[in-house]
Amino acid sequence: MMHTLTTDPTHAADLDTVAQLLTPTGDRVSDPRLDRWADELEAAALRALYRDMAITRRLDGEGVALQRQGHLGLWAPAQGQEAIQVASSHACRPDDFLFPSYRELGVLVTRGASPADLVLGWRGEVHGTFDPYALHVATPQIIIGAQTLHAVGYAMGIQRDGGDQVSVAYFGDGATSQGDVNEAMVFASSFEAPVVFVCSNNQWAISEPVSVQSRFPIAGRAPAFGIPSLRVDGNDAIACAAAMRWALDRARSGEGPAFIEAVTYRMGPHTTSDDPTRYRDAAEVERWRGRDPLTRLEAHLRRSGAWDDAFAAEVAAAGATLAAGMRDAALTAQTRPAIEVLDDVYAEPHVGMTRQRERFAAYLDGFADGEA
Amino acid sequence: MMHTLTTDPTHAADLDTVAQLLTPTGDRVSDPRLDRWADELEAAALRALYRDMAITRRLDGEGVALQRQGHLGLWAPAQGQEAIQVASSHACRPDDFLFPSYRELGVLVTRGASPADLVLGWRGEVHGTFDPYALHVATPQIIIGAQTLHAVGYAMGIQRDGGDQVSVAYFGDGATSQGDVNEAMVFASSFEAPVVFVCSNNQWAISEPVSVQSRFPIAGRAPAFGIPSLRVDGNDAIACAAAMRWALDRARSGEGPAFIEAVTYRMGPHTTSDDPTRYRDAAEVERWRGRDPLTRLEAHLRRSGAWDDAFAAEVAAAGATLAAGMRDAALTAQTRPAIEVLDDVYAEPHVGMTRQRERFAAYLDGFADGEA
Amino acid sequence: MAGQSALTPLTMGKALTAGLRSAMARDDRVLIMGEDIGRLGGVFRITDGLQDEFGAGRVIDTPLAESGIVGTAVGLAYRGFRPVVEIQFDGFVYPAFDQIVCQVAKLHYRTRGQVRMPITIRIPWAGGVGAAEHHSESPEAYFVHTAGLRVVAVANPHDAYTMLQQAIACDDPVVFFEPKRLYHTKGEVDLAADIADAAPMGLARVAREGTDVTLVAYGAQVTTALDAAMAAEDDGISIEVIDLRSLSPVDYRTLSASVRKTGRMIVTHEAGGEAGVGAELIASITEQCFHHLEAAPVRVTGHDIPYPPAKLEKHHVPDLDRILDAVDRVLDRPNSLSEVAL
Amino acid sequence: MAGQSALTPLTMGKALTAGLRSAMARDDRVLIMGEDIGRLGGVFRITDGLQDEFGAGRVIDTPLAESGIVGTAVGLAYRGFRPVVEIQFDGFVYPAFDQIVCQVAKLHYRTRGQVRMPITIRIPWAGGVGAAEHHSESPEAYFVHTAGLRVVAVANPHDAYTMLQQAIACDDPVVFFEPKRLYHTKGEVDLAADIADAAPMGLARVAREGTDVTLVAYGAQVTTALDAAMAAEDDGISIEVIDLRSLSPVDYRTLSASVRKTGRMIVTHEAGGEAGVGAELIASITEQCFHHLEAAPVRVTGHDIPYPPAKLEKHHVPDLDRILDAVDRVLDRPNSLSEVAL
Ligand SMILES: Cc1ncc(C[n+]2csc(CCOP(=O)(O)OP(=O)(O)O)c2C)c(N)n1
Ligand SMILES: Cc1ncc(C[n+]2csc(CCOP(=O)(O)OP(=O)(O)O)c2C)c(N)n1
Ligand SMILES: [Mg+2]
Ligand SMILES: [Mg+2]
Repeated sequence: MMHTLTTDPTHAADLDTVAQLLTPTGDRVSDPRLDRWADELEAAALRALYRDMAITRRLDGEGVALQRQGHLGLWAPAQGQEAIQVASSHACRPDDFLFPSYRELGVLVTRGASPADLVLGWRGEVHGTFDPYALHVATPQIIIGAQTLHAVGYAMGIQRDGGDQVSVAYFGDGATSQGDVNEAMVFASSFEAPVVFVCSNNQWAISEPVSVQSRFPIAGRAPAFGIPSLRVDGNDAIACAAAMRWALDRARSGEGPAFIEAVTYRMGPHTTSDDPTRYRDAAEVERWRGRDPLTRLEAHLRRSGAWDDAFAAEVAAAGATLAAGMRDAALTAQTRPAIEVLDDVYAEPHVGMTRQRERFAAYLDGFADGEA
Repeated sequence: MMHTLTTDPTHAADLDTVAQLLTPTGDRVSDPRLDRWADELEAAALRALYRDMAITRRLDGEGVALQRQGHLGLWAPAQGQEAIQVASSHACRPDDFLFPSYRELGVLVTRGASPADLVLGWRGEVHGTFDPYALHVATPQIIIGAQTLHAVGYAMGIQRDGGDQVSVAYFGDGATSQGDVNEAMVFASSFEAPVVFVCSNNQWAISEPVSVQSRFPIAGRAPAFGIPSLRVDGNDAIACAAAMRWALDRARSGEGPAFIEAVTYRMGPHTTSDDPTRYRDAAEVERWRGRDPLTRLEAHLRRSGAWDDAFAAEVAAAGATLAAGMRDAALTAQTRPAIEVLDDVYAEPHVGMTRQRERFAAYLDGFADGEA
Repeated sequence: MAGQSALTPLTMGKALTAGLRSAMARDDRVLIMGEDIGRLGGVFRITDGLQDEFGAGRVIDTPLAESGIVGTAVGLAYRGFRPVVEIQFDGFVYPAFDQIVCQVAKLHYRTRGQVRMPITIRIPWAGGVGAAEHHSESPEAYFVHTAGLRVVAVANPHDAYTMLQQAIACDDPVVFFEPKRLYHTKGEVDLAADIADAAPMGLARVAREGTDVTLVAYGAQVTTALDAAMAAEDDGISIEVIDLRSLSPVDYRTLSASVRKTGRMIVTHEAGGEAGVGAELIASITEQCFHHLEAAPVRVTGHDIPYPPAKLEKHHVPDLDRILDAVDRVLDRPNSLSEVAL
Repeated sequence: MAGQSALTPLTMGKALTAGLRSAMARDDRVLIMGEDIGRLGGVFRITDGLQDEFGAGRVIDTPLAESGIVGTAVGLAYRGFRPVVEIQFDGFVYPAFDQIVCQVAKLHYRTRGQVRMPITIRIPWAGGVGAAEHHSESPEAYFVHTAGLRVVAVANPHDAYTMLQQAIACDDPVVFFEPKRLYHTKGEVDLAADIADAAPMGLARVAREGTDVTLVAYGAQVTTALDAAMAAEDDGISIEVIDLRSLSPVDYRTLSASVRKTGRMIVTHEAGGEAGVGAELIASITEQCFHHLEAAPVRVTGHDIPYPPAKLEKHHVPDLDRILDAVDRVLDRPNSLSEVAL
């Protein structure tokens, strides 16, 4: 039997092939496969989605500003990707365990990370901020794709515990080229692990367009490993929520892994160190601005009567408070004393660390003010 | 758009889903997609195929015997896999460059490796025997999957040279789980490199059935990366030849990579160190014996009048001569002098190697007979 | 667990199996994963019978992908399991290098102790068994150089049994090297030993006392070192042999006590010398014992070459003669380098 | 290429760009591959403009997969190309470790010289720039310990320009470390220099002559070492600073000549000390110069910890004060360890 291309060989960025429940102008449309997962979403749920998306947008702007003002070393903007980040994590249960990359601000916001948690890492005070077991979120991963295997392993652990949680792996379009991400799909499929893969295809891996990684839709990768997938409009919060509910339900009920490709766009630079004018057109960015996930959901909420000024004001106030918290956390951060650079390398006593600590302490003692 | 499984979710070992041109009893059947690539195969070509397959079988037996008798350290039997190995390499041009694994004896035989080339590595005299540039065959690879990236890189080189050669990557079913093999498909697709992937799915990776690596047909993997694939009866030499001609033609004419899954069976142990009775049924082996690639092609040759006793005798004689050559090469092998352990680490003069050589030579000098 | 000792003669392979069994019986969060470890019991049969005993949920045949194995073990550890990973051969650990170095080793530091990685990575290790390329590697220095990992190497069945259990019980990741060359070597194992009472895996062991030269070895080289010490004794030279056991952290207290006594030090290992474990031991001991040293410490290691073909490996793995030549060097007796400029 | 020298002040970054350009112009088998190196010119802009100049066929933006990049480079080398691979940051080289250690390093040995691997692996390297996790790693010891590779580290723009070309012209694989911390530092570069006349990349360089202590450094630590030497001069201490340049093989002739003169040796690097390059240098020099040593050689290195968060890195990367403290130690003057048991 001849196998030919199994997904339409259209470029992965072609928006026409994505599942959508909200048009760019906020009209609610139908998708036979997704409707069932969206119909139960009440106005309250949609408002909650909007709220966290708007807060994410606000805090993202604060992060960029803090970096530009020299209070953070770096920031990786999430702007444009709020729908998939927030909607997917909203769909999870609190005891589902999420494995984000560095860009999933909306996931951290949804999970209730504190303002300090959002800045102290980017400021360079610590590598990881929050306690993963408190938020049920792993420390955001910088090594591209590595966390997808962690999510699969965690899901294998859920199986062994007889739990009904799901683990979620977040990653980008660029990550799909990494061996690890493919191995993660192999393991997930082989063990039918309760894991959901959420690929935010934001069209770019730093300066490389998604076409360098894949000349065909990324969602087509997963079925090859035996994992059903869904290509969804990543700027459509309702579609993202529905897709995630479909995926979680499958995984939670023992049907194994699922894969979501959220077609979205990175509106900002890769990080604050990046200069996207070197490699992409302003026109492309403008085109995507017309598909903004917040505007779209707001239009829908207005149209369906779920929007009022009090709500808008409350969201803005909540965002402002948290943003102020970020600023405060960044500006009042206390860098840990020098000796703590040696803390936490090992969980148990370690003769090598003891020796180093003794020596370094003696060295530090030599400085009158205790600072090397 | 919902993507569901794109290949029939039957177990990869299910023979019914493979393309076939010869039935297990040697009847020539039709396959609309493959016929075109098989029709040009003359009797002479089929006899040549059979010849190398039979020689491969004979030499494989010799290798096992030599190992059992203590003349080789190890041997990885190819028995059962002669059709795909020989037919695929026969379809290549001499200047196509092949990247085999450790098990592709039939490829080496086709490419004219000398009897010594076939045994001195397994005897532990050298790592690599033949000159890759003489045979246009890379040194067989032991690190599972690593060679697939080499094949893709070589193909990228062909493109840059404006050449019309093709490179070929050989690997097993187990290898498909490795990150490298998946990255190789990503790169091949991204650069539309003239490379053919030949996966010999022999149902086992040592003791692990293919279902551990993949719960669905392996041929379904490639299309997800944008690479057309074909699932072929790997014990059917004509179908293997036709599939390879299809793939090579595509690649050579600039249409990019292609992927062949040859469904076959490893009749022997993984290597002479392995004991397959610990993990598989004798009945399974017997079932596959009924699909033997040599018997099948012989039946076809007989039926089509392309077989005669003189041919049979000539093939047997050629096999015997080469087998004797292997035996002779193994038994008369001269282990290189101790100092040569230091040869060829670097291509250019290296002060560290010079120092080591001087010291080791002085050390060896201390032994009256020159041997440490 | 405590009780009277019950010495049983076991091969190192069987001692490892017993160690795994006892760790799994003691703690149901321990699970084993790797290639061919289930039905087959591993290519070296170290996990033989364990899948029957503990089920396929705890003795897991994985897909053929080392990064996948270690990466999923990280996820299992996140979930509170204690995965024991088998890397089929030393030369196949490199595809997992990124997961080991960037994740396993760093997660505890990254999370300021909130996430523990009690992962044991078992590696059938090193040469001398006539194997094919990539089947005789000595990659230990890579892991010793990696902060966040502990690295141990066993040299006899009893240590194999106890140290494997200690490694599994340890809340830090441990890379556990098993010398293939000794898998079939027998020794007395105290199967009743309580691992809490056994010598901690961090301690070096004086395998033979001596006064003239300290000879440090680990893994299968301990046997070679003991042979060399016995041979030297005939020449009136008293060699103290130290089985390092823990390659990281190193028990420098035991090492420096010995070197302070003997004034002379040799390190032997199969891995190439350049930036290897021997370099570390010599640099540290030179610092700690400079004024006690009567000769420059010397390394007797594999050459700085890729592991050679099987028929040449005897010229690579340091043997008794090469060690004795080094003994002559540190004692300033005629030796192969007497006439060679260093 | 020869001609009169034309000293031009360039940053190290621009010198590397010039070196790449000149290697590509000289040999059309040279090509560059990596992530974001085309249109963007690399995250450090080292390949800026090269894709415009040499085309996308020779300056290749690859998919995001380091094993894939190095593995395809191996195939290109098989075909007779000279790939120059850019690893985006030091911490991202590990996914390619298997291809580097088992393929790039071993293919020449495996094929008995029939296949050459003239691959240059450029690594923007080490810390001190306030970067995020995985962006400040010093993995050089892993490669130094790997036979079959050559390893160099540059410390100034002129060396960056010439040594990069030498590395590319070399028929062996070269891991080429570029200290990020110096990318923007300017120095005189002789753009007319014939690389055949330039100091071979295998030689160490006496960066500053001195008589009391030999201080060995490489990469950005050379600058710190020179600062320390200048500070020590005020104290009447004369330090000879050696820029190692080639980490493997090491130019022990230059090193031991210096230590024979000074009798004292310090090595500094950012990487942790355990089984690091400093351990190698000290073990070898102790062997070669034992009777000339007046004090134990000392390492001043990063701690044996994962690279710390940016705000703490100044307590990790050895600075002038830590070097001077070590100078006091080798001179037996009061120092931080005077009261600490070694
Ligand atoms: C193993 C590894 N290689 C390279 C990098 C450098 N890097 C950081 S982000 C990035 C692009 C990632 O693109 P994508 O996966 O699409 O995620 P996005 O940044 O678009 O969210 C690269 C190359 C890295 N962090 N890890
Ligand atoms: C990276 C790596 N891991 C593990 C091994 C050990 N090993 C050798 S062959 C093999 C099974 C390979 O199975 P498959 O790819 O199906 O090829 P086959 O042997 O069946 O031809 C394994 C696990 C290896 N050689 N390389
Ligand atoms: Mg992206
Ligand atoms: Mg197989």
